[in-house]
Amino acid sequence: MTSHSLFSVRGLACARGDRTLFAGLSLQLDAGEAIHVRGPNGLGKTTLLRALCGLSRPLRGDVRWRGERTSDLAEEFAAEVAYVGHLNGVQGELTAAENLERAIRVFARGPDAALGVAAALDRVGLARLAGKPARHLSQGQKRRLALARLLVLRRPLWILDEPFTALDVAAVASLSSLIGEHMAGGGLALIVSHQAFELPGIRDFDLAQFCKVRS
Amino acid sequence: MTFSQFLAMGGFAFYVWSAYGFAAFVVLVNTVQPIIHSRKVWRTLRRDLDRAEEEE
Amino acid sequence: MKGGLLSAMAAVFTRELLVFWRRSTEVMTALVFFVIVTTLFPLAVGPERHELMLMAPGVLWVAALLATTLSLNHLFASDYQDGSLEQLLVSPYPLSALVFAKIAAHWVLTGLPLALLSPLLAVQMALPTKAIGTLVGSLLLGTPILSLIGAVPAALTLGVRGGGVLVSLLVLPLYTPVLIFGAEAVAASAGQGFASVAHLSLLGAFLAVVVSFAPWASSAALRVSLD
Amino acid sequence: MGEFGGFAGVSRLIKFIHKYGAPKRFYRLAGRLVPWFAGVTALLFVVGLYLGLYWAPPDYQQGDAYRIMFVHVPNAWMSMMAYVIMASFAATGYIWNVRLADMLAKATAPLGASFTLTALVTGSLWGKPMWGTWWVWDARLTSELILFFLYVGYMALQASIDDPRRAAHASAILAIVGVVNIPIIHYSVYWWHTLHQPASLTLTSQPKIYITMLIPLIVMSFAFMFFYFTMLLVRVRSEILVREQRTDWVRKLVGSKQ
Repeated sequence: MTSHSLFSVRGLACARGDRTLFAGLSLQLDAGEAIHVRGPNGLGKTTLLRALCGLSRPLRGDVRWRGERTSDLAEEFAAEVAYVGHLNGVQGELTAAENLERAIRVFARGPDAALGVAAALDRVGLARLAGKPARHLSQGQKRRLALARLLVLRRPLWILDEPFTALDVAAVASLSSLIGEHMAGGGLALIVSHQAFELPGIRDFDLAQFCKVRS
Repeated sequence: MTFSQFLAMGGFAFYVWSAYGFAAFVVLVNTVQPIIHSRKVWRTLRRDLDRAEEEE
Repeated sequence: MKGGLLSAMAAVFTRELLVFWRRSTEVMTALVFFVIVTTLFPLAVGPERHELMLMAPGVLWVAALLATTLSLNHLFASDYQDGSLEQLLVSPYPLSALVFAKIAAHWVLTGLPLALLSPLLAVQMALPTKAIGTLVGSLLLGTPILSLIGAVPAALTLGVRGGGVLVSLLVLPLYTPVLIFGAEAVAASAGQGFASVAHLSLLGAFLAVVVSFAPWASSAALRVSLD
Repeated sequence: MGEFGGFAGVSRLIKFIHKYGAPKRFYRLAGRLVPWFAGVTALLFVVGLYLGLYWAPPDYQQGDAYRIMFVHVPNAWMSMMAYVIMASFAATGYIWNVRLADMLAKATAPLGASFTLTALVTGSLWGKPMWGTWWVWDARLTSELILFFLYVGYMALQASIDDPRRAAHASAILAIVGVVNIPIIHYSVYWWHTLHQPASLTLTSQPKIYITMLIPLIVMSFAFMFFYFTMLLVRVRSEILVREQRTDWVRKLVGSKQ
């Protein structure tokens, strides 16, 4: 048996409807590493990320975390993954702080939360808006609140789909450093982003190589 | 048992024949409609194929 | 602060109530609908108490059933739009447990108020007072079934065009047993005072079946809808 | 009743699907089977109609009106059996991700709905001479009506979702929930019926079945069953072409038939 890296994918194939998007996809990720998934729109980058975190069912393929299939691990794997998709997952009626408190109580499992609510809000620059209902926040602020969720939950594997959308330049820089710290601390990250960002040590992954023209 | 007696169905002609008629109608529709649909499918597939070949 | 399944479910439950309370207009629509629909019947049929009394169990139950159907969209629709539903699917806790907490919260906000409000409308519909207790009892037992069964079509039609009407088309055939047992229970106790225990126990049995089945089915439906 | 027999029969059907699982092989197999099934269906119908309308003697109580039974009862049975088969196909497609099973479930729905509609119309046509009203809130007709709504709901959900895979799996869950509820609906309607019309003659107490009536009934039942399988294969073949249109074998097939 090849020595399994922490997060390994082999022979993954995904479809949208009856159209196979990509097949035979393999990638390896170890502690402290990050991958930037590249490729033009419509290739299936989002479908790939959703399949990896268990949100969508792949056609076939083998996704392993710590050597075990994620489909068998189910909840154990979910306790180690944090997913930020196109939608922020922020409830408009709740205030910024309440949203994070809810995230902790509903999603925290195992060791205590990495960072307190106030500290997390401060880190993403939302300290002043803690008591404001989320629906009054701007798109960029909501995005930052979604990313603050990454800080309050202790999750080794980050799967981020366009995390920088609607963020200003300063926020992009601070988020990049945040991911850097996460990697330095032994965390892993899979990122899809059309916006430029620098992150030392991040590997590029071109999805197009797995997209045959005709299934 | 003359033919007309047969048709009369002991006075229940209307009910018996409309019941059998409706059942026959449903059988007919369920036979014809899928055949028309499959011809339509063939036409659209051929049209898409021709269009695909033009693009290549 | 170690998170456990129960605290996660409690969190979903309380947050759901909090969110609905701040958007209380949606909660009220189901109740107001219940009142309006019930009030229409005396206008349509005439105020004779004898006639109203005969129809009262059926009218009250159909109105409660339609009010619940109307409010089924509140279960998942807003969480689907803002993405918090997607996060539930990635949570480390069994989805059916979290969905059960959401359905329970939905019941507290629609089914329970309907049951508590029904005596007022029973008086309006000239229902004999001896049957009002059974009415509230049957609604308390029946409306959770409506919320539980309704969660499956509500999940299946997320993001589907014409979803609202489609939910009622999918759910009403499944509601027929609840309607039969519920309305019959009230009619029995309103009539010659038959013991409506049989009807209520059947309702309870049906609730038990549905509690064990519906959370799994609606979480499977959510996974399909968000695939 | 039909449900439990249906489950045993259907599991054999599912093993059959696994053997011919690949849509391509099933497409060719179905193509060969359709003419045979059609022939048997036609033969059974002719024999059945002759036996039912001409050969069987009139009933001493209902006269010739009872002959409607030879159309009503087979359709009622088929409507129930088709739903169980549809739910089994749908469950197979959903749980083991067998695309062919999804297609078979989708192809079954309109046929099942047609059987239910025929059962309803012929039921009321039979009820009119017997009780003078077109619609009798009889237990069987009422649960048949609710079954019709379940079929309409299934088809409506299937039609309102664009992505064929999600449409198949979403309607599969609805069909599974439906098939679990059918016995509950069935018995609650019967229970409701006994509450309101304990004594009156109902459609369920049809005339005592003599051998002369049983034979046409059996023949007509098999006729409608073969009709179902024939049209199922026809429908599923075009469904296969639609859903497999991007595969090479369909392109070759379509290309060759210029």
